[in-house]
Amino acid sequence: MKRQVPLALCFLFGVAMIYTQFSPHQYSEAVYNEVIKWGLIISPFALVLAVVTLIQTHTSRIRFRSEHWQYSFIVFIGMIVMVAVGLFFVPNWLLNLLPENVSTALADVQIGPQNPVFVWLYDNVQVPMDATMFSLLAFFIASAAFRAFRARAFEATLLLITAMFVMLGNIPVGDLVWNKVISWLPLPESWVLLEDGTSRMEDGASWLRQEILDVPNTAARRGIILGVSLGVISQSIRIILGIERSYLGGGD
Amino acid sequence: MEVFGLWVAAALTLCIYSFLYRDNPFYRFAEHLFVGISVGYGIVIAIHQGVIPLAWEPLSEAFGGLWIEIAGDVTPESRQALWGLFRIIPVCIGLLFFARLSPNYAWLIRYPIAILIGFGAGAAIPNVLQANIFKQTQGTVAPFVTIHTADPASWVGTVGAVLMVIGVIITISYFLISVEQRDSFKWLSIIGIGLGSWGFAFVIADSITNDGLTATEIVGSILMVLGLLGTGYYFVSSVEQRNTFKWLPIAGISLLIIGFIVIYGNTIWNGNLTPWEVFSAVLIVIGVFCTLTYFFFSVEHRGAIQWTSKIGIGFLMIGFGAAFGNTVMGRLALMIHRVGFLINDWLGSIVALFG
Amino acid sequence: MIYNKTNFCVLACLVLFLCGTYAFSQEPVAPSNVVAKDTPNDDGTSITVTWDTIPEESGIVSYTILRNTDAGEFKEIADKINPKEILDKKKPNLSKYKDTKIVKGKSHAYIVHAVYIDDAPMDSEEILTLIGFLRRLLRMFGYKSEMHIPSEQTAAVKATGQWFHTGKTPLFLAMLLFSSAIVWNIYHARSGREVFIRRIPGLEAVEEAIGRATEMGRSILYVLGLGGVDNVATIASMTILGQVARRTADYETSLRVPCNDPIVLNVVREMVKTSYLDVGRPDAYNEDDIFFLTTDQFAYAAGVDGMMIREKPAAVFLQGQFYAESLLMAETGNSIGAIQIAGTDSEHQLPFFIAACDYTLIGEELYAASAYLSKEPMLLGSLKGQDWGKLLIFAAIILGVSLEFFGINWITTLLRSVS
Amino acid sequence: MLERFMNMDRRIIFLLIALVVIIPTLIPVRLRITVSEPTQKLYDYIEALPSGSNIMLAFDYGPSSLAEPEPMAKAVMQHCFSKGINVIGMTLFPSTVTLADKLMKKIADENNAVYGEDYVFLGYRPGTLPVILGMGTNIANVFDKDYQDTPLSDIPLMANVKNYDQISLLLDLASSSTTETWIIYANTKYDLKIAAGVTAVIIAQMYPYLQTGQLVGMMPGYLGAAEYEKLLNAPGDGTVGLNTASFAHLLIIGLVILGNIAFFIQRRKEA
Repeated sequence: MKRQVPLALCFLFGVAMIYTQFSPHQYSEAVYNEVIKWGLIISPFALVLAVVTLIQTHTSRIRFRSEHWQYSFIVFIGMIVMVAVGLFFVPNWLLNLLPENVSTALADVQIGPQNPVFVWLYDNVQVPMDATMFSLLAFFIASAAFRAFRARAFEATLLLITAMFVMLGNIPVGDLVWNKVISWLPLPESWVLLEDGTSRMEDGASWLRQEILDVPNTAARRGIILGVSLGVISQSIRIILGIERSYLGGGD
Repeated sequence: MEVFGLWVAAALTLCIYSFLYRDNPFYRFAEHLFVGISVGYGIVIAIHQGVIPLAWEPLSEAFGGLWIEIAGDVTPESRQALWGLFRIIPVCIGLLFFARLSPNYAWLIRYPIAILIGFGAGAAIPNVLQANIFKQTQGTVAPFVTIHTADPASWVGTVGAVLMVIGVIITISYFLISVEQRDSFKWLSIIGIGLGSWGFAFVIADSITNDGLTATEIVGSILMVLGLLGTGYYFVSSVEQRNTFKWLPIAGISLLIIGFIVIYGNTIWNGNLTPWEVFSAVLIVIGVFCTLTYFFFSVEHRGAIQWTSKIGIGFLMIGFGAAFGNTVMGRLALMIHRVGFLINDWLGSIVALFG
Repeated sequence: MIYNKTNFCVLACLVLFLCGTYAFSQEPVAPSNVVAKDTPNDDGTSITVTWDTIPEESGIVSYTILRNTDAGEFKEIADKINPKEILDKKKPNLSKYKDTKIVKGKSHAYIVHAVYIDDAPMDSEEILTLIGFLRRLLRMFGYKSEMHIPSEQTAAVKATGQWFHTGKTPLFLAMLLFSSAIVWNIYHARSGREVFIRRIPGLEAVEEAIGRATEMGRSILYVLGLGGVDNVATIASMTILGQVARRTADYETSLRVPCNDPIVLNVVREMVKTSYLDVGRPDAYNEDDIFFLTTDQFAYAAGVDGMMIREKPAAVFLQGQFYAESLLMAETGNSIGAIQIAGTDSEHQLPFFIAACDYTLIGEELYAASAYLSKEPMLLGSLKGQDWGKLLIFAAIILGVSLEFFGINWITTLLRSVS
Repeated sequence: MLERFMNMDRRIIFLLIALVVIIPTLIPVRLRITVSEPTQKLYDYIEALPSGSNIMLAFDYGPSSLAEPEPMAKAVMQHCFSKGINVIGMTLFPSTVTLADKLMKKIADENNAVYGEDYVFLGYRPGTLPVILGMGTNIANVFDKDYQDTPLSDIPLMANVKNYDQISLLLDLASSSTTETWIIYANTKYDLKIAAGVTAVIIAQMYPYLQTGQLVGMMPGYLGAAEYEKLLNAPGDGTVGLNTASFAHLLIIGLVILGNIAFFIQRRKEA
């Protein structure tokens, strides 16, 4: 019961998912859609685990007065307010009991994610913090570049030079500088100009950036993707066949 | 409310930016508030977009249908709704997550976990195989499809191609045999390489004779076959022998390339692709080959493999550099937007208030 | 004679009939070889009708399709079909129409109409004739005559669903082949034969990192990334964590693991506990050290960053699947001077780890590292199987490219048919 | 000295980055912008549309990456309103609905456009594929009502718009791979013309589609927005953003070069 049944369930659902992708028949399509819905129904419940463990972690912090335990209250406040607002609704029997003008006003308040208070919290608390956390990356990427981009070894130099060229190609200044330099250089006209009179060498910075992205970058990514995908498939096979069981955790 | 919201958002933005200086109570406040709010948001969305439409609504309809059935007024709709009763099963399985709360029955949560994992693994296999392996391999070969302008192969070419495919497969299967056993299977590699080279020769002969044989083509094809045989011989010779023949693979590969250029240089130069496009396509093939060699784990990286994987690292570094440089713009954009919010929207509103 | 629109129309119709044969300078053709078939490899909801493409030069404008149900009356189901849009991609001399609005369980027969319009140029002599003049007049008013040439009626067919998509046979075979390679290798590795794995730079640093944390009396922070428990990187990371935990249990170094996914949290607790049990130190295991932070990406990064600054761990492991938050954590870890060992298969985040961490396991190296450290036959065997897969990819690329130079495109056709 | 420069406190770099971003935001500086081909193509396409045509804007980005798509939306909508082209907005992202609605209203007010006549916002419906495919046959099947719950049949603008046939262009403002989905399903199947306005991180993915003509045009990140603004002769957020970003780029490049010079000098000293 503790090990065999989960392994069997895993096998069953895995094989069902594989088979239905090879079979266009309407019954297997129906099975496929139903399996997907099952997945969608089960996964939100996993949040139960999340919430329970979060509450446990923070109550124990408060109880043992660990460092900065006061902040745990803020976690609870944020969570409770958000849930209370988002799940707020007035049951019909209560609506019927209330005076008419109150009940119509209440019924007009949209429930769930459209609730104005919920939207306000989302717009003015969650989104700004999310966007600000994301934007911290601009600072970090600069300091990481300064520290890490030193021509210590051959590989580091390649990394550094490519990054510089791509950055120059991304801003208009890159092409401006390039075109200026080309116009200064004493190059023969037949090199610079095409037959129709346009410049062959214009906007070299953005051209170079594009070539780097298109050729060596594609090759390297492809190498990584191929290797990683083989790993993904082989692990999925191990999981379905019940060879890989680490997800069950230890114990019997 | 609008102005108040602006102030709240600005204050929280500044709280988080204060982390750049160092950890402080303002950042800690924002951090914990963020954790709480985001969990709360997750709960609300999961209930409203997952549980209610997928489980609650079909189930309540199904029970409604059941009620009608019991009352005896069967309609096609009520029959249809009864199917919703099946949703009880996933809901029950989902509820097993609550077993975590009891120390004795905590193992029950393995059921839903096993289902979710089997589901994910099953979905991954065909899709990853198709989208990542086949598509990426095809993408590497695809540019070469347009390179050829000559007529399709005759039977000579076809036989040659078959021999080449068989030869390559046999040679590869030789490499699958573990090192200790390789000596007794040496004949396999010789057959493989032999077949491959013969096939190669056939194919060249076919594609050349399509429009009559010229002297350069004969020279080129002899060079190519010699090069192939030389390189092949090096790889099947034993490790001790290899040291004396160190020059062989280099010479072999250069012969291959020279021969190739002698025959096809003209076609490629005047063909469907510009020389630059051919160069790019070849570079991608080399890059993929070398990078993938770097990810070869069951072979020691020595000799030729070491060099190949070194080039692979070079490609990886260029790729990483390009990704890094490209991301700078994206991240700066996020920051410029936040700074714009603080300066234009928030400070702007203060200025407007006083001015 | 009253000159109104009705009369004009009547006249126009008359003229049209009269000049029917004159109107079409090229001979209009009826669609030939019309065949209706159940669409292969579908769920039984469509029928495909094919016929020989009528060349553009014949002046064809569009097709109209008629259908009957269970030998009933023919009704129009589609009109004004542009002939260019329904050419078969592989064989342009075949036109193809897919009827997706069939009645389930009933049989259908089809008739295809080729539609022509009279707009052929007229020479000067023709204009002088009465009919030519009238046609000219009609055209000036925008009236164009349409002519439908029907095909023969097709045999009646019923649509059925297929249980196996034949177009996916190569994919299916490739899947079977690769699966058996993996299983065969795992079986071999389990039978006790040594499997060689090349040295992975960065893994030596694991010991060093743990040693340093012990000396300094500080903790080790292990971040598993954002992946769920079915993610390969996460599973590899958990395996590595199991090995790290054995060593921290030995040295009595505290190991802190903030989790992002509640299921991962649960599994990791079990795994670490087992590791501590295995080395005989169950007393040193503290369940609260492995805890849940939040599922939100940046809230999680904010939490981990805060922990790094406050607790100042001596070593930071960032192993698993990462998104944009990777750099937030790696840079903060760098700023507190911790030894950082990163590893991920998310290729977008690798540049940042390489820039900010001391050692980085690139892509598949992460999986190999878990096999290397744990020496588990299952992982070693499947790593070997993956290498076989790589050899096959090599073969496909080399053969595909070299055969393509000679104009033989089997490999490319095969690859394209699957992708 | 060298040593101190090379290991300088990261907070100095943070401060420099902040300054380089804040100063150009306060005092806009304008660099010359050359218009790249993909943006020019998009502009030309819209410029050639007759008055009264309809274009569709898909706001397919998450709230945390709105920095780049918003100026693009602004520039394109301004162009459309000035030419009398109607704009139909929608999104495939549930979290972007309120943002997109607000944004459209704001831009429309600036350009004196009237809701229901010059523009509408349809909102969000779950499921990416069913939405894209469903609108191909009939938009009202997917969006029976607009975001303000007005039935589509009551909106004057929508009276002449049944499906993709009446839509001259779909501009996908994207921060992930939604553009590819639009191309694969709406362009291939319904022949809907598609253009993209994407964030910097995914520009590289779009080039293959431009080459094949599956994309009519593209605005690459801030650069694209700035270029479009230049074509309209109405510098806005994109121009400011691009200029600001240029300074920050130059700062980073400069820092890296200085860091390397210091590194080489130090290594020579040690040797």
